[in-house]
This record gives sequence, structure tokens and C-alpha cells, in this order.
Amino acid sequence: MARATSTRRKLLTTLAAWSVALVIFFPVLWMILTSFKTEVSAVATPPELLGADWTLENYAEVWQRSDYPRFFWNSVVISIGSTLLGLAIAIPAAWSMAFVPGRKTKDLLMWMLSTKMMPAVGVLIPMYLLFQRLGLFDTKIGLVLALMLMNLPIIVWMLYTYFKEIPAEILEAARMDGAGLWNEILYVLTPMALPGIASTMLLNVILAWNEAFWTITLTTTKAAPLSAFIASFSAPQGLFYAKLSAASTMAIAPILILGWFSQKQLVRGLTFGAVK
Amino acid sequence: MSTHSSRIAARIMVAPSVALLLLWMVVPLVMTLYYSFRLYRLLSPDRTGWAGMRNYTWFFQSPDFWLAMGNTLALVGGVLVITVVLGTLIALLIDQPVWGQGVLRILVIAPFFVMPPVAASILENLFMHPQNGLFAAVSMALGYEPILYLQDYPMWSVIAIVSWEWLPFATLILLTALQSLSSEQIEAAEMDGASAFGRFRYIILPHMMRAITVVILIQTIFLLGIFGEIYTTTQGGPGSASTTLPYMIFKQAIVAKDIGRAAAGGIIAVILANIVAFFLMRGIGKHLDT
Amino acid sequence: ETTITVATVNNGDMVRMQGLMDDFYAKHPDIKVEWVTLEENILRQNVTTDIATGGGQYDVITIGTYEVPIWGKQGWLESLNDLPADYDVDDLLPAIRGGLTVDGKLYASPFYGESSFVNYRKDLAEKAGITIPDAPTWDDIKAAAAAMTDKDAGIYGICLRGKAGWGENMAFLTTMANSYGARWFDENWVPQFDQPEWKAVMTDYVDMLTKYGPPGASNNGYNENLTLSLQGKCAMRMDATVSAGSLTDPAQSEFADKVGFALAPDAGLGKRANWLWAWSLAVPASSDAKDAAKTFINWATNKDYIALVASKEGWRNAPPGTRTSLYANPEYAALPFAKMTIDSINAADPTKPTVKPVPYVGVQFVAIPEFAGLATSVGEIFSAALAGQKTVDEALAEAQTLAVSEMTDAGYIK
Amino acid sequence: MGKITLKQVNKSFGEVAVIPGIDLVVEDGEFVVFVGPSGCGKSTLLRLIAGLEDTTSGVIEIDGKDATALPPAKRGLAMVFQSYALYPHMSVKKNIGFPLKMAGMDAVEAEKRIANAARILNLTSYLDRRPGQLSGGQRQRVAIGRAIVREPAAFLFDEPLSNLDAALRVSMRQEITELHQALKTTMIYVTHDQVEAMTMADKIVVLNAGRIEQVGSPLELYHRPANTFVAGFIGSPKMNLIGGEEAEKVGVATIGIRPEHIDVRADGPWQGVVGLAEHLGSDTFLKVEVEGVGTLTVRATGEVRLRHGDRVGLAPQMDKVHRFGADGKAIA
Amino acid sequence: MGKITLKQVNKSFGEVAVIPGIDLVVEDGEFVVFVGPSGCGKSTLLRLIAGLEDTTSGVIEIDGKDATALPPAKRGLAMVFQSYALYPHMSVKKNIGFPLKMAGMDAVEAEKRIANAARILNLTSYLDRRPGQLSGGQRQRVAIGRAIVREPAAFLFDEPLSNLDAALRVSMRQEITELHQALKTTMIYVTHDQVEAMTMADKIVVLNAGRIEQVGSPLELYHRPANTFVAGFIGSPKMNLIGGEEAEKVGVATIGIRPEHIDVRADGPWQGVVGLAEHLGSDTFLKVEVEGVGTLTVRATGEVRLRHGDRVGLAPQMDKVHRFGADGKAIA
Ligand SMILES: Nc1ncnc2c1ncn2[C@@H]1O[C@H](COP(=O)(O)OP(=O)(O)OP(=O)(O)O)[C@@H](O)[C@H]1O
Ligand SMILES: Nc1ncnc2c1ncn2[C@@H]1O[C@H](COP(=O)(O)OP(=O)(O)OP(=O)(O)O)[C@@H](O)[C@H]1O
Ligand SMILES: [Mg+2]
Ligand SMILES: [Mg+2]
Repeated sequence: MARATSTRRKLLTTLAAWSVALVIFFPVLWMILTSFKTEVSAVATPPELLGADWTLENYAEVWQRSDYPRFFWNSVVISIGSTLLGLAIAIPAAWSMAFVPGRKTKDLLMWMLSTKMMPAVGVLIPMYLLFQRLGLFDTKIGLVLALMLMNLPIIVWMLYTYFKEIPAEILEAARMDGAGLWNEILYVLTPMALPGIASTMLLNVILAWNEAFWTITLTTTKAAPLSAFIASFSAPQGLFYAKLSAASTMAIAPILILGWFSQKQLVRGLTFGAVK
Repeated sequence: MSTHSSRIAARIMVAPSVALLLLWMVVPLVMTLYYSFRLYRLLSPDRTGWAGMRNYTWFFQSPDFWLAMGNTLALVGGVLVITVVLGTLIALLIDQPVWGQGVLRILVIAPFFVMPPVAASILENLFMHPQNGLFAAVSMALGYEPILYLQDYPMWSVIAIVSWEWLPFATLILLTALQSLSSEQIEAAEMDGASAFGRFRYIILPHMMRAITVVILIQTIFLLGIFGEIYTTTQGGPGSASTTLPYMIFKQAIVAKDIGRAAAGGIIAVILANIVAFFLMRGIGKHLDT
Repeated sequence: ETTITVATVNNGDMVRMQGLMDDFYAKHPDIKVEWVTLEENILRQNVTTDIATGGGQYDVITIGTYEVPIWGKQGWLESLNDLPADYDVDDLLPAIRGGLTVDGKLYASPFYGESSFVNYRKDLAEKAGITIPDAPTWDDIKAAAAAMTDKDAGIYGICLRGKAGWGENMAFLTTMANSYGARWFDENWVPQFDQPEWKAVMTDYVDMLTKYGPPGASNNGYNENLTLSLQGKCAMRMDATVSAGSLTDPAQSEFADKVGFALAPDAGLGKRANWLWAWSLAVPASSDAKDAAKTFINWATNKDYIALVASKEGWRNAPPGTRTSLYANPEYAALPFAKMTIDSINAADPTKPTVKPVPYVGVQFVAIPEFAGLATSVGEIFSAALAGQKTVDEALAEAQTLAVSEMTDAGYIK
Repeated sequence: MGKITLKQVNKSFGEVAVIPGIDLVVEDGEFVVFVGPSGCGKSTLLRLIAGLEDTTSGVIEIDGKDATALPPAKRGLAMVFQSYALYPHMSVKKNIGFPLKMAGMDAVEAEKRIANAARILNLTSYLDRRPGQLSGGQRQRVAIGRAIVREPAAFLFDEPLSNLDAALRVSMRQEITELHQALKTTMIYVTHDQVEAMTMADKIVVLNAGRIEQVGSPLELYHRPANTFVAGFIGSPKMNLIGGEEAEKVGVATIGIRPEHIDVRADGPWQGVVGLAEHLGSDTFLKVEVEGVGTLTVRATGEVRLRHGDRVGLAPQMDKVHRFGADGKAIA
Repeated sequence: MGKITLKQVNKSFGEVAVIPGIDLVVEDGEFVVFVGPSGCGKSTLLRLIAGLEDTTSGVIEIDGKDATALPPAKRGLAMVFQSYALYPHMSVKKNIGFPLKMAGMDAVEAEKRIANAARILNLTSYLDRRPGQLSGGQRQRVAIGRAIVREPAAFLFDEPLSNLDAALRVSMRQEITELHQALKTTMIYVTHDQVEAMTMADKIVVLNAGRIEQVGSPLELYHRPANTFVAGFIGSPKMNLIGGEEAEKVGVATIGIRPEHIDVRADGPWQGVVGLAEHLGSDTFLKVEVEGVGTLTVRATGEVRLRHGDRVGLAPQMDKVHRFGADGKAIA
């Protein structure tokens, strides 16, 4: 029973909210604007909002200088692959924890999260050697595995909270209806938790997409994603602000667009669990 | 639903996750532990052997160590405070009915989509730079000297950058928590004579405690390992003013190529993380009980 | 068909090469080249890890004069003595070649070489009524910086590297120290930061930058200073010769026609404060396509390649600093920065970098594995001094303690 | 103290006029029940009085003073919500004491009032529990406790018992009635439960589509419904409304007769067949199909041995027959 | 077909024996209702039969075959949950068809059965809606539809109507009864609603703390409760149980008399004061304080003009008085 608000109040909150949102968004906006400037106007004093001489040249140059589609494709494969694999492993685990909880369930969950607390740099060489010896170095499958394992605790945790929102009675109903365990998960649990699963997926795609330590360390060419693409752009010769901005924009554009289209899902999904 | 068969099924279904994570944790940890007691410098392969506690004592004796520990905690704590406080306020604001809510939210979430290295270099170069940054331009337009963010307030700058990256996450989780608060409770409080602040303090805030806990927990895990932003911006400096434990390890691993020391640092970081986790659990864990 | 993986740094010259690969493929249709282009530090990190653990990911790596002697000595690099005759090894600049040779074996082929020099705005010098000699002393520099500084107009007399890092502020400070008669270590590897020469270096450095430098200098590295110079905000700057190309490019700077160049200064002790660096291509011993790799290196660092670049993109874009023949070419020599570059390079001697004798090679670095870590830590201390968080004396004392302890730890000091 | 007057109160959500204009006076100390079908605007009306919604037009007076523009907190009313709306993170004591804390009352006095409310509501031994640890009835009592402590000018209840089970509903109903007798404070109570409305109210307001159909005491409504809507709405099981030939006989459009006013008698004027017989022991409810009249619901006291398919005779008690005109209005 | 036999069925959660050992036979085609106070184990018993919980010991037979170890899916029973437990992401049609899909039935046959079930339950025009777009009663019907299609050996209902409002409850009650008459399948129905139990059951099982207090037809339980527990539990309002002097007069520990079996008569043997008078129009419920006897609930048919404080005489119908021994058991 949401209360009707007066138009004046709505106007004020709209103003306030938009100002705050613009402040938060501004760096991204500024980066995008800069990417369309020439290098000279990118560093002009006083700053220009968008120089009269706006140009696509930076994009052209960035595009020319490196094989963007390949990096992009690797990013897609790695982030989506690791997320899907993670979900496949985490859904059963979260099912168990949510619907057949034991005394140790919460400890187990905490332990899983704690595996994320190992600082990446600390285990750099062990990981490097491991990947090299196992033939996973610079392979997409290697990165998919690594990122999956890295995010698995988060996936399990989020799914767990979403699943707990689902009344056990519905699963019992499925059981009465003759569904085996697998059908129960496939036909009832998963579709019901879809908003939650979707937002878990999104969050993990984003985390995997943005991961920039292991993806750079454990790849050379074949599996290198957009983080490596970015790493090849702080050109030390001459002005570089505009080109850096263009490259950065290209690196985050896909995920930004994905986020744009899925923000309802992201927000809605998070409403279901994690907080209640 | 606790029949015998479902309990067995449950065990089988958690097994893969547990096994994989166990491997993922134990193998590198054991290797790291091993290296932490070795003399192992990548560029001097001829000098190897057991190092005893030397790698550890190097850390403890390093003049930067305690500073780095303090900075690590300051970074985690600072970002947590900023993101939770601002996140709460922003969540309160954008939970109100406003025009263009969809677009508004995507704007607020946007920083989360930006790769951390990109975020750091954008903020450093386009905003905080004392000559070419936008902040400097603003300062000068107002007739002030530009502030030397990275030189005079390095730790604050890093905290600000990381906060910007994580603010959307906090906002999003807190916003959803806010939306799950029944409007009747707010109305009841209103009838009970609570002012806007009273409603926030006594009704909304307690309701959001669990979400805040989730935010703190997840963010702490990520923040404890942060070094990329420092590397991109201040390089731990000036001096060691913005050196954190992960950055110290990073320097040993990547710059000095001293794997033994880096491993020892890694172990110290794991211990620190567990101590933090312990207090975290003790302090806020009760909010997780459902 | 052989595929080789080439790890390289993301600078303009290397990127340009990727655009000229058609020529290579035309000559060597049986070799396919995979590029890994990375930012300098990440490149160094990945390549080092690979080579030290015998990973064998790369067939050609781009490394600097710091790594080559160390890695060559470790046996991690393939000798390039057997390159074909048209490579013309004797055409390489002697100083550069010396830095890439260990025990008579050439371990890497220079792609481009650089030294450091002074660039300044001639219009500002004129306005201030001074002239900067082609071979200035530090006193000339200080005087010029003082004269040209106009902070209210956003003009800073001098820009020097302040950002911590062995390849950033320490590269510059080490060359400055060389010219002041200071050194990293004495013959017994004992650190020398407690010596008066270092004190003079640091005092002048901090003094110049605080008085005439841009605010926030402690966070400025190569990129930041170059940007300031291109904007005309730095009246004078000491840095790599390679930036001459950008500085004289009207597309990047409206002061392109007003840039003047000078040799790095000295203090009258016989050593100039210029360095020597060469990005070079090498073949890891772990490569499984060594012949193809060498074929590629020969193509990429040959005189013919320089000519190719010149024909396609003009002489100003030819990779500088590696070959005598380039500077003999009258068209190239006509470029405003050509002479200054070759003079600077020739003025550096990696085997005898300092006034007093030292047990190491390397101009702006010390070619020992421990240097990168140690110099980075010292660099942080010095950058703190620049930021005003420490006095010069404190910084030097701290650096000395640190260096002694690290050198002892590493077994140099018995 | 607690007189509430609505003058031409009108409420629209956007285009939709949910309440087209209502005049109503609730006297001080009265127990007024709002009934009506779902969606008729009961809750909206209550929320208008509470100040949780703004009126679109019209005036709301509390104790003779115009309260239309006052915020909820300033109106001196207390509200009990259907979902209880307890604060889950506060103990019972804190929940009850919350309004006092908000009013800045000093701790000693507050303590006394809380203890008193808890005593009245039998909550003394639960004061330290959280709402989550209470049963439904106890929660409802806490919600009432929270309303009592403020000593409001009037209580507003929005279906406060609908989440409780039958037995609890009965006892809570009595508790609220007793509370009203003890406090003598004005109470406005929304429900759609027949029994609650009939047993608790001093005055029932029957709403339909945002309009008042009839206002009166329970027995007034039972005995003299103003129209077919009220006739069908008040009383359980529903009054039988019969049109057609039977009504024409007495010269009206519709006649109404309650199930309890039809006797089962072999010689009754209406002969029919039992469709459904529900035997409760104390009563037997019959659905009887009568040719030319329709399906009649009949209540017979005690156990009547009739089953599906039996033929019965029915005799309406003629003095209890209600008559309605073509417009649905009762004809005296 | 659908005979269900429980033999010494015992269920403990940890230390607590929720069901200490129950023997019960549900005949094929019977409509059995479980009633009992909250927490007495009704749901647990139902879930044991369904196979959603393991028995701690004892045997459950379905159609003479031991089903104790069978998983729920294999028992051939269908269950309707209190919360409906519909699949929110499936259309009504898919919800109803889900058990058939799980059974691997071919699409044509399934289609036919779904259509049939929908017809029986009046859901035909809603087949493409999602549960979220249905009213409470419609949802409940979908839940029943899902149970019907499988043609199970027996239906299990766990308080299926308790989330519905009063009016809907009445009509759904009748629909389920009609369904039982049409299908003649065994049904086990858990409720705590008096009226449901009395009107729907062939046989009522009264449970108390996991034990069976009495099994019998509704009127059997109403007229001949086996003990004070059943006497107090069956019938609404509750039977008046009177101990002390009055009971001693007839030589028993307790006598019981239902409110509808006490007449209001000035010359009645019991003289008392009206504490509370609830006027429903059709009935008047009185709480009367009688010296030496206690508070008696009395139901008077029709409107009786009595109010709080009036003096009344009460006369119990002596042939309707129940007598109980000191152990609470009925004395014939
Ligand atoms: N915030 C709102 N915006 C739009 N319409 C509303 C709003 N609140 C209520 N309504 C509409 O106003 C009408 C009256 O609603 P109200 O809740 O007052 O009914 P009610 O009588 O309380 O019903 P119920 O017995 O189901 O609680 C309904 O048609 C409802 O849909
Ligand atoms: N999973 C469980 N673990 C422990 N105790 C349980 C569990 N399920 C039920 N109980 C306990 O068993 C007893 C019987 O519960 P059950 O749900 O069968 O009662 P019920 O008769 O259905 O009550 P209601 O009418 O309130 O639904 C209760 O005391 C309950 O607390
Ligand atoms: Mg309502
Ligand atoms: Mg139950």
C-alpha cells in the first residue's frame, strides 16, 4: 500500500537523486567524453566538456593497434563460462544448505567465504607454477576454472540466501507430484529462483569481467581478455589521456550495456535474497 | 524435508563445491607455506635453500610493516565506513519515488562495471592530477591552489577511489534491503509519533542491519586483498604512506622477485584476514542468524 | 609453418612494427607471429616469471639493458652471435652493444636505444633572457630553472621524475648521482648513501623540484612529465631522448617548433647525467622455435627495417639509437634531435658509469638481480623526501640502512 | 476527547475516486465498525482518518478541530495494523514503549505505563521477548499494547484479527471488547467478519464502493436493513432474497427472509428438495431447492435428520419477511 | 485402492517424541479429518503418511503394502498444502499437468486429464494464467486440480482453507465435499476449524499431544465425546464443563452441558448474572456468572433482550448432560 506522494516532493527528491547519481556517474561520463577528444584538448586547461574538434580517431587507433575482438571474445567466454560452471556446481550445494541444513551449514558457508581471503599476490608463484605444470596456462579453460573457483563462495552464498526465501513446501509439493531430486531442482527450484540466479550470474559475470590480476598473470595471447587489452594501453609516448579513455571505454562498454539492460534484473534479484 | 534419503543427497550435492574449494585453498596454501620457509629469488636461481624464519622476520623488522598493517586496516575500515554510510543515504534517496528511476539506478551502479585498473587510472589522471585533473581545474577556477591528492593525502585518495568502485555494490544491497521493509512498519512508527530521523534510527536502520552485515562481510573479503589501485596511483607512496600489506607483498613478488618473502607475506596476510574475519564474525555475525 | 610468440612493450615503435608485418610475412611466409603487447611493468613481470620458471611461453621477448646481462649470465637467453652477416653486428652503437654483451656473447638485439637529455622551451628561455648551452652544467640548469619559473602562469622551471620506482625516479637520480661523483656501492658492495656526494645530489634534487617544479612532483613519472612538457607547462625537463619525437610533433604540442635540446648536465667531474637504455629483442633458452625467433629478430632490428620504417612513415619515426649507420644518414642527421641523441648515447658508458670505481655495470641501474627491489624501496624513500615527508638526511640514512641490510641479506656484504 | 467528524471527505487515486464523498460522525467513546466487501474503501477511509493518506477534498475534524492537514503523529490517534507491524528487532517492552520514547516521556513514567499496559493485556511475562518469539495472539496483543500506552483520543483497527485462527479470534475479540469497556475510548474497527461486526460494534457503518449504505446499531441493521445490499451483507448465512412471483404476491420487487426465519414443517407452503445438509450438532444448515422460488438456505436448530435428496416443506415466518422496492430500498 | 493403515507409528524430532505411537486405519473412500490443538502433531502425521518425513518406528501400509520406506513420489498419494504450494513460474495448466509430466505421461492423454480436472474445478478459463494472477479460492482449486489429475490412491489436505476468507471458505468447503462425493477417493484432511470438521468428515480423528483421543463420526463425537478433552474440543462455542458441587450431585467428577442445551428461563435452577451478551440477530450468546457453578456460556436462539448485569435463570436440558469420571473419561 504505497502512499501517494505529492508532486512537489517528488520533484525535489528527483532533483536530489539525479544530482547524486550524476556525481557518482560523472567519472565514467567524463572518461567517455574524453575518449572523443583529441589528445591535445583532453589535457586542455581549462577543461573542455567536449572539444569542438571531437573525433573518433582514438577509437580507430585503439582498434587498429590491437585485436579488440579477440580480447572481447576471450572476456565473454571466460566470464560467462566461469559463471555458468560456477552455477552448475553451486546450485546443488546451495540447495543442500538451504533445504537440508545441518548444524554445520553456517560454518561451512563461512569457511567457503574465507577461502577468498587469501591475497592473490601471496600465491602468485604457486598458482603460476600450478597452471604451468597442469598445462592450463594461457588457456581459456584454465581461466574459467580459476575465476570459477575464485567466485564460487560468493555464488554459493548468494544462491543460498535466495533459495532460503523459497518455501520448502513447494519443493515438497514437487516431490509429492512425483518429481525426483533432479527434476525438483530443474523444474521447480531453478525457475523459481530465477531472479536470484540471474542476479548472481550478473554479479559474477561482472566480477569475472573485471578481474585483472589473474587474467593478466595467467595469460599471454590465446586467452587474454580485456583486462590484458587495457594493460597494453598506457602508451608511454606522448599524450595518452584520450586513447586511454577510448580503450577503457571499449573495455567497459560491453559490461555497461549488459548492466543497463539487466539492471532491473540485478536489482530485483538482489531484493529476493541477501537481505531479508 | 529431512528424510534420510534427502540428507544423503544433500551430502553428495555439496561435495563437489567443498572438494574443489578445499583443493583450491589447500594446494596453493601448502605451496605458499613451503616457499615461505625457502630462500627463493626468481632471478638468483643459484641461491636456494631453507631460510628458516628469515622471510618472516624480514617482514616484522621492516620499518614499513606496521605502517602497512595499519594502512590495510585503514583502507578496509575507511572504505567500509564510506560505502556503508553513503550507500545508506543514497539508497534512502533513490528508494523514493522519482522520475526516471531506471536510468537513475544504472547511473548509480555504473562504477561497479568499471574494471578496477581503469577506475584507478581514470580517477588518477582525469580527476586527481594536480595539473590536468578536473579537480585541479575546479580548485583553480575557485581561486585555490590545486590539492595534491596523491602526494599529500595518498591514503585518502586510495580510499576514495576504492570507495567509488564499491559504493554501487553497497548501495544496491542496501537499497534492496530497504525495499523489503514493510511500509506498514514505517506507518506504524509514524503513528507512534516518530520523526523522519526517529523512523530512520529506530526502524529502518535496524531493519538494514543484516544487509549491512552482508555488505561488510563481502567487501572486507575483497578489500583485504586490494593492491592494484595503489599500484596504479600512488605506488605505495610517497615513501610508504600508502603501502598496504598486499602491496608490500606485491613489491616482493613482482618487483623484487623474492618469492620466499612474498610467500611469507602471503601467510601473514592470511593470518591477518582470519583475525579480521574472527572479529567480524563476532561483532556482526549475529545479524546473519535468520 | 612455425608460430612464434613475441612479447613486447606497448610503446609507439613496437606498435608501429606490428603494422609493418606484411613485409615480414612476405619474406618469411612460413613463420606466423603472435603478439603479446603489454605495458612495461606488466611485461617485465610476465616475462620474468616465465623465464625464471622455464615456462617457455615466449619465443621472442622484449627486455631492457638491465635484464640482459643478468639473464645472459644465468643462461636463460639464447646467444645471438650466429645471426646472419646482413645483420651487421658491427654497425650497432658500441655503448649499446656493450650493455647487451656478456662474456663476448650478444644476448639481445637492440630495437631502439635511448639516452637522456634536456629539453626546454626556447621561447621561455628567450623571454627570461638566458641561454642554455648545448652541454650545460648543473649550475646552468638551476639558474635556467629559476629564471623561467612562473608559477602564476602555470609554468614550471624544471620537471624531473619524482614517482617512486627503480625505472622512474631512481633511473634519473642514479644518473644525477653519477654526474655528482656519487655511486651506489663501493668496490666491496658497501652502499654509499652516507657519503656527502649523495647528500649533494638529494639536496639539489629536492631543492630544484620544490622551488621550480610542478606541484605533486613526487607522483610524476615519465608519462606525467612528458604530458606537462607537451602542454608547455614545463619550461625544462630532463628525460629520455625518445620523447624528442613527440615533443617536435606539431600534432601533439603547440610548442613543437619551440623546443630546444641540450645534453644532460654535468658537475664538471667528467660524467654527464645521462643514461643508456635499449629495448632489445632476445630469445629465451626455453623457446622451442629458436630459428624462427632469430629470423624474426634479424628482420626487426636490421638496417633494412629502419629503412622500411623511413620509407613508410618518414625518418622521424625510424627507431633511434641503435645503429651508427642511421646517424650517418644525412636525412636523419638533419632532424633536430638526432645529433643530441647520438651524442648523449655516446656519452654514456655502462661499463664505467661513475666517477669513482664501482664493481657493477649499468648506467642508471646496477645490473644485479637485487637492484630492482632495492632501488624501488630506496625510490620510495626518496620520493617521500621530495614530498616533504622526510628530510634529505633522514631519507639518506634510511636508504643506507635499508641497502646495507638488503645487500647483507643477499650475500654481497660478507 | 475522541469525537471524529468527516465532512464530504473525498479520496481519489489518480483518476479513480475510491471514496466519492463521505459524511460521518463518530461520537466520543463509541465503538464503530466499518464493514463492506473487499476493495470498498474501508482501509482507505481508516488511513485517511489516521493521516496516512491525504484527503483529496473534504475536512476531517478530531475533537472539533480541523485535523485534515495534520501529520499522523499529531492527530493523537493510535492504529493497529492487520499485519501487526511490530518492530521485529525490539523486545516487546521496547515495542510497547516506542511511542512513549518518541514522545520523549521520561523513563520512570514510561516504565509505569508499559507495565500497566502489559498487565491489562497479560503480557507481563513476555516483556523481554522479541515479536518473532511470540504466537499470533500475543503479537496482536503487543500491537494493541503499543496503541494503548499513548492514551490516544481514538484507536483505529484495520482487520486486526484476520491473521489469527478461529479460537484465538474469538478470545481476542472479547479482549478488545473488554478493553473498550474499560478504557471507554473511541474505537474505529475495520473487519469483514460478520460476527466481529455484530458483537463488537456500537454502530456499524456499511460501505459499498466508497459510499455509506447504512449506519446503525448491529440489531438495527439485522432487523431493518435499509436495502438489499445491507440485507445480504449483514447476517450469516446470508438472507435469502427472492424475486419473481413470490415477491409479486406481496406487491414488491424482492422479498428477503433470513435462514433462521424459515421453519421446517411438512405442511409448509414451500415444498422442496434438500440439496446439501450440514450437520453441526447444534444446528443443521440446509440448502433446499424450491420450485419457483430458487435455492433457499435454511437453518434448523439442533440435529435434524435430513439428507441430500429428501423432500421437505418450508414455512417462512411471515412477520420476519423483509420487503424491498425495485430500487433495492426497503419498504417499511 | 486407498486404504491406509498406520501401525504403531512413532515419530521423534531429536529427543522429543512428537508422535509416541499411533494405530489408525483409514478405509478406502473415507473422508477422514484430523483435528486437535495447535502443535498436537496433525501435520506431522500427515507428512509421515505422505513420506515427507521418515517414521522413527512403526509401519505405514497403503493398500496393504508396506510403504514405510517408499519415497513420496512412489506412494501414489497427492497432497494439498496450506500455502497451496503452487509453482509460481508455471501457468495453471502446467501446474496441473506437472505430476503427469513427472510420470512421463504422453501429451495427448495428459491434455485430456488436465482439461477434465479444469472442468470439474471450473478452471477452464484460467488455464493460461499464472498463479499470481488468481484469487485465493482459484489458487486453492489449482492446488486441488494438481492433486486430482494423478488419480491418486488418496488425497492429503493440510489446512487447505485456512488462508481463505470466511465466505470463500464456505464455498470451497462445499466444493471439496462435492469432489469427494464425485471421486469417492480416500481423503485425509487436517483442520482446526470446527465447522469444516463437522460438515465434511465421515470420520473425525481427534489428536492431542500426538495421541488419538477419539475416532468417530462427527455426530458421534458431538453426542458422545469419549472424554473431557473431546467434549471441550468438539462443538462451538465450547461445552461448559462443570466440576464441584453440581457434578457431585449426580455422583461424577465433571458434568458437561453444551451452550445450546441450556435454556434461558426465569424459573431455571441456576440463577446468575449476565457478564457478556453478544447479539448476532440470529442468536444471542451469553456469558452468565452462576454462583457455585462458574461462568456458563449459553446460546439462545434469536434475539434475547439481555444485557451486561441483568439477572437470568438458566435451565439445563437434563437429557443432554454429559458425565465424566475423575480420569476425564465419559461415563455412559
Ligand atoms: N495507493 C493506492 N493507489 C491506487 N489505488 C489504491 C491505493 N490504495 C487502495 N487503492 C484502491 O482503492 C480501493 C479501496 O481499497 P481499500 O484497501 O481501502 O479496500 P478495503 O475495503 O480495505 O478492502 P479489503 O477488505 O480487501 O482490505 C481498491 O480498489 C484499491 O485497489
Ligand atoms: N522439523 C521439526 N523439528 C522439530 N520439531 C518439530 C519439527 N516439525 C514439527 N515439530 C514439532 O512437532 C510438534 C507437532 O507439530 P505439527 O506441525 O505436526 O503440529 P500441528 O498439529 O500441525 O500444529 P498446527 O495446528 O499449528 O499446524 C510441534 O510441537 C512442533 O514444534
Ligand atoms: Mg483493507
Ligand atoms: Mg500443522
